[in-house]
Amino acid sequence: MAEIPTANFPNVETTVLGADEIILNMGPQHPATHGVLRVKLKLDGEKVVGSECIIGYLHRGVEKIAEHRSYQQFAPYVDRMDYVAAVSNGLGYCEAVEKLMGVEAPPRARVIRTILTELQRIASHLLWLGTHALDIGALTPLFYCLREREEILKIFEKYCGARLTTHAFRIGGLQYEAYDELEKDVERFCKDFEQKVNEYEQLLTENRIWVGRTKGIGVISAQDAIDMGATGPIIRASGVKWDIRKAFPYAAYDQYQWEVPTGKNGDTFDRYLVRMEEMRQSRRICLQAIENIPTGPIMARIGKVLKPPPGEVYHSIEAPKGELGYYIVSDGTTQPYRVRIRPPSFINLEAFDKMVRGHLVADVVAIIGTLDIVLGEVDR
Amino acid sequence: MDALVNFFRPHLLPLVYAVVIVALLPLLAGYIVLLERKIMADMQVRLGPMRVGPHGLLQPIADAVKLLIKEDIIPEGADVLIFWLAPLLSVTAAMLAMAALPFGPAFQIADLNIGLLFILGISSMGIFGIVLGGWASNSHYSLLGALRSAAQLVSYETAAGMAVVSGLLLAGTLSTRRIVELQAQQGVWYAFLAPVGFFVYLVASIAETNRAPFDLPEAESELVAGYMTEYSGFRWALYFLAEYTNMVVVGAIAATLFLGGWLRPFSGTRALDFLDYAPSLLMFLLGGYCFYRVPKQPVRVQGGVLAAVGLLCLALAGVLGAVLIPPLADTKAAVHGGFWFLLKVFLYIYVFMWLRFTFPRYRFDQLMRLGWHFLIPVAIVNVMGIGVALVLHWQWHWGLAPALVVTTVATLLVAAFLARVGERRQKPLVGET
Amino acid sequence: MPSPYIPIFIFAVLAAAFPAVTLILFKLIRPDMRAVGAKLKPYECGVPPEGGARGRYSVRFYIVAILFVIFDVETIFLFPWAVQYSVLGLYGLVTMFVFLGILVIGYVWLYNKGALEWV
Amino acid sequence: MANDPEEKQPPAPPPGEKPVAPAPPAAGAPPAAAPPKPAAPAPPKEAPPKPEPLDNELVKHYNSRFGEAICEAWLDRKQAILVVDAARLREIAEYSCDEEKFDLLTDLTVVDWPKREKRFDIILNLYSFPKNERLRLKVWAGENEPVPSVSGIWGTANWLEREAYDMFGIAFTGHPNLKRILLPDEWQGHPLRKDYDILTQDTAWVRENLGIESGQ
Repeated sequence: MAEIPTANFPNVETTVLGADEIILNMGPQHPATHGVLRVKLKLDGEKVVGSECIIGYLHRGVEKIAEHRSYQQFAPYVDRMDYVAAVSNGLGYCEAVEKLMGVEAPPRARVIRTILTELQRIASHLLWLGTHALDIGALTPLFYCLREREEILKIFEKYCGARLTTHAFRIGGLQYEAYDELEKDVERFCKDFEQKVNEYEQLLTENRIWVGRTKGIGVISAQDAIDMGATGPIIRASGVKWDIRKAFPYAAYDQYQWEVPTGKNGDTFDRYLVRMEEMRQSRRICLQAIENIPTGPIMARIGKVLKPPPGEVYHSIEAPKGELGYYIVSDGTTQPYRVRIRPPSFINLEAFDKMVRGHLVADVVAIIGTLDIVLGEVDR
Repeated sequence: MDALVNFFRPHLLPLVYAVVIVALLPLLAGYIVLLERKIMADMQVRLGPMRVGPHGLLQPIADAVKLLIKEDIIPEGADVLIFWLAPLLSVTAAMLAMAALPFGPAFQIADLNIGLLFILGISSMGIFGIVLGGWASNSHYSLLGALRSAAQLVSYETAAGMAVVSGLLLAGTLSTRRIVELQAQQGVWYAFLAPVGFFVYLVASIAETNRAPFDLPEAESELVAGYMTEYSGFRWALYFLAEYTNMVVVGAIAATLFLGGWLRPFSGTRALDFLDYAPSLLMFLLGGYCFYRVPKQPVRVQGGVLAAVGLLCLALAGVLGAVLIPPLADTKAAVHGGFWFLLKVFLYIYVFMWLRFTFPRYRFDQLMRLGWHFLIPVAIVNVMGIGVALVLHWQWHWGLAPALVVTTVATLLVAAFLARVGERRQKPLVGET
Repeated sequence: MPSPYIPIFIFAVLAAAFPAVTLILFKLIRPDMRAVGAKLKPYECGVPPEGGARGRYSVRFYIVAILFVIFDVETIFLFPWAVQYSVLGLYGLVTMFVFLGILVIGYVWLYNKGALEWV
Repeated sequence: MANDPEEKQPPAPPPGEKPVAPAPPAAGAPPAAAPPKPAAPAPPKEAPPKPEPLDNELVKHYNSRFGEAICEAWLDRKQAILVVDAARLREIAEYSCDEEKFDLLTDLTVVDWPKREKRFDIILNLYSFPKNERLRLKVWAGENEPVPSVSGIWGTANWLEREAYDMFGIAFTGHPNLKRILLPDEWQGHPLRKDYDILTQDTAWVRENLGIESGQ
């Protein structure tokens, strides 16, 4: 039947008894591809013998847009990349520009940034957990996760008026002072959240079907993960204890006590456990941070017109999905000469083919889910 | 003419039943869907349908109207005739299986002497509708869904058949009515005599009706909608109708064979006869609740609808209560039998829903492994075990209960052994490629 | 005693007629729209499918089908045995043990062959 | 948000005022005295931070091993930058990965300086797990000048190079599957180049695909 150039599918094996191979397009309009990812699968029966990711359906040319906007003007655009973790994107961009200009946000701003970013990490992981569980067929966790995520979004809304694409931070610090009950809200959320995470784990962690569906699925070894440039929970689940918050501390992370959870097997189950533990650790950071928010200004002294001196800088943060890096080149004008965004989802997705080979169609969705990609970020 | 009338006269009652079933079944299926959505919403901390009618009570009707007048698309390259016929086949097979089910001591279209065999045979015809529909659609997703469905259904059909045999051993007849009557005589439901058989049947029936966690033929996160992908409008509704009818059928089989059919719980115990008031009381409370909610409805029309529902409940309560009065006691068995039977079927379906909202989905190979490596051997061993127990009972005059306990324990040991072996033999997926 | 199959036959006709009649009836009632263009394309997530959907597929499906025939026919053989079991008694038990024993031997062989493995 | 008024309309791409880069070396030319950017005559109010030339152990290793091929090394905002010869990029990358343990290719990207003789900077951001250190390798490449692919060394580079090819039209030699990744295969031009005119493209696309005149 279908003639497909085998160049797309290197190392294709011959199939059992010469059954026809089916070329199945999963996506861009598919319930489980988290947006507009298109995966072209080559199937023998239900077994995947080859895969190819086709992306770009959501490409908006963010990097090109950046070259035509001033530094401040571009800041809201980054919220639209990983739109479920807008706060983290904004933090990365603001800090990168700050680094480029050689200024530093005041301590108060840094602590508030830390709190909001960690809340965002929890929110992002919650959405991941809900959709991942839904992909695997568990309907209910999604609603529980969205319930808790709603609390976080309410905090964002109270802080800056927006829920999703928040544009919470400004270059040099914060636009808005923390509202009066921020600490109380965060504390209440954190207090409740402990038990909520346990609740999710109760639903899933020891569920035989869940374990059967995730253990040994999409295994990627530490070596391969490094080779494929995977970052974030994916590389940690493979056993590499690496977190930019520890390796190159930014914001206020160096002030708090917390652990970097790691896995052993690098399979879907370990990635699940790592992310669950990360939520707990984020909660821990939030609790420590609200203990003592320094007083003082929230904005560094920078001019209204930003003209960073010529040069270049690479700055990255630990976004919920992995290393989110900004490489900004300035030519001394008010507009960045080049903004390169290193999207964690894009590079993590590259490991997909390696993970999926030999698995069944059902595992494809489990693996897409466990990669935790956001197509807004993959395609930019 | 007279001859014709004479010919049909003895079949008048069954004919009425047939018309009632055909007319009410779509409605029933619609309300099971509503019930499912409400239960799902309740488990997921939300409200579910609330707009169409009070508490969404008219939602199924709105859905039906919408589906009926929806645009009907037959995709390019589809085999039109088969595409047309497949859902009909599914629905007809599912409905036909109802013919031999006793919904109460009186309400049964035909009491066949091969009742159960007939039901099993007819209901597995539904698979043709699914496979043909998936194949005729000319879509990869449909094809995969159809193939999965075929493989899954045939695998679990065997286990379900074996589980049914374990019940049959105890009953010694295939007539559905006799089976219930025997349970009444023996004073015990077969679920307690053959618990392993009941369990196997429960699992296999979930798989046979394509319900989560075995809903792989239509797993929306993998195959979009499986064999139904290309179906829209009323044809799609027919598949849905077939699925829900099948749920009722397997629930009814389970109720008949294992849960005492139309019998009240503890029907043999005089001391618990006050349970006869329970149906009436239940409906009365339901009606009362409806009236309690009437003033809280935001729109007057909705209040009216809710009041009507309340009245319906009260009327049912009246009927269920009236038959307890001595002059009408003859009809008590028929009316209450229907109530208890439907209640058991609904509880059985409720378990399906409960599992669906709690568990993730199996992967296809895991599903097949569970079927072939676990359920089928356990079912075979269970049949043997019950055979041995009965012989012990008849030939060596053991008590039935101790004999069954011994063999059930033995069966469970075998099951544990099989589970162990299966786990050890489970090879990692990747690596062998 | 009239045959119980007459009502079943009538019911079958009704059950088949109901969806068919509804289908045809509402075809007449609903607004007549002819789907055109991309609406008629088989669903493949928004991209044109590659290759027809009716090729040969994996042999495992046939294996399952064959196994089903064996095991299900076996089950059907058990039905009359189960119904008559109280009459057959010990004799029935022994014969059926022989019968199921052969089945189990075949099953174990299949199990070890890996024929029951899906992947 | 504070916005300077002069920013109203996106001006033409700024390369106009870019200094003509001190003609970077053609294969193995002596290291230029000044790195390309910081010598900007642009109107900087503060003194532009002079890039500090970098001369640590690491650079010594590289220098001793590759000599001429290491064109320049400097620090910018405390970040180490190493400019290397395109022809020997593969070799140097291999060395970085295996010997110097820069085992993670964080990012691979390109910056376009159209006024320069060799208009593209290909930038490889490396990270070393054992050293917890970052290093930026930079390669200068002219238009149509092939650059060796590093996808055999870091698996990540596969998609990143495809993206670079997609956006800048850099032909990486030895890449297993060099085709567009984000844009459709039939796309014309390479959008992130500074001279890429979006309006022409847009007008043409609208005319062709929608059959109307674009209102842009």
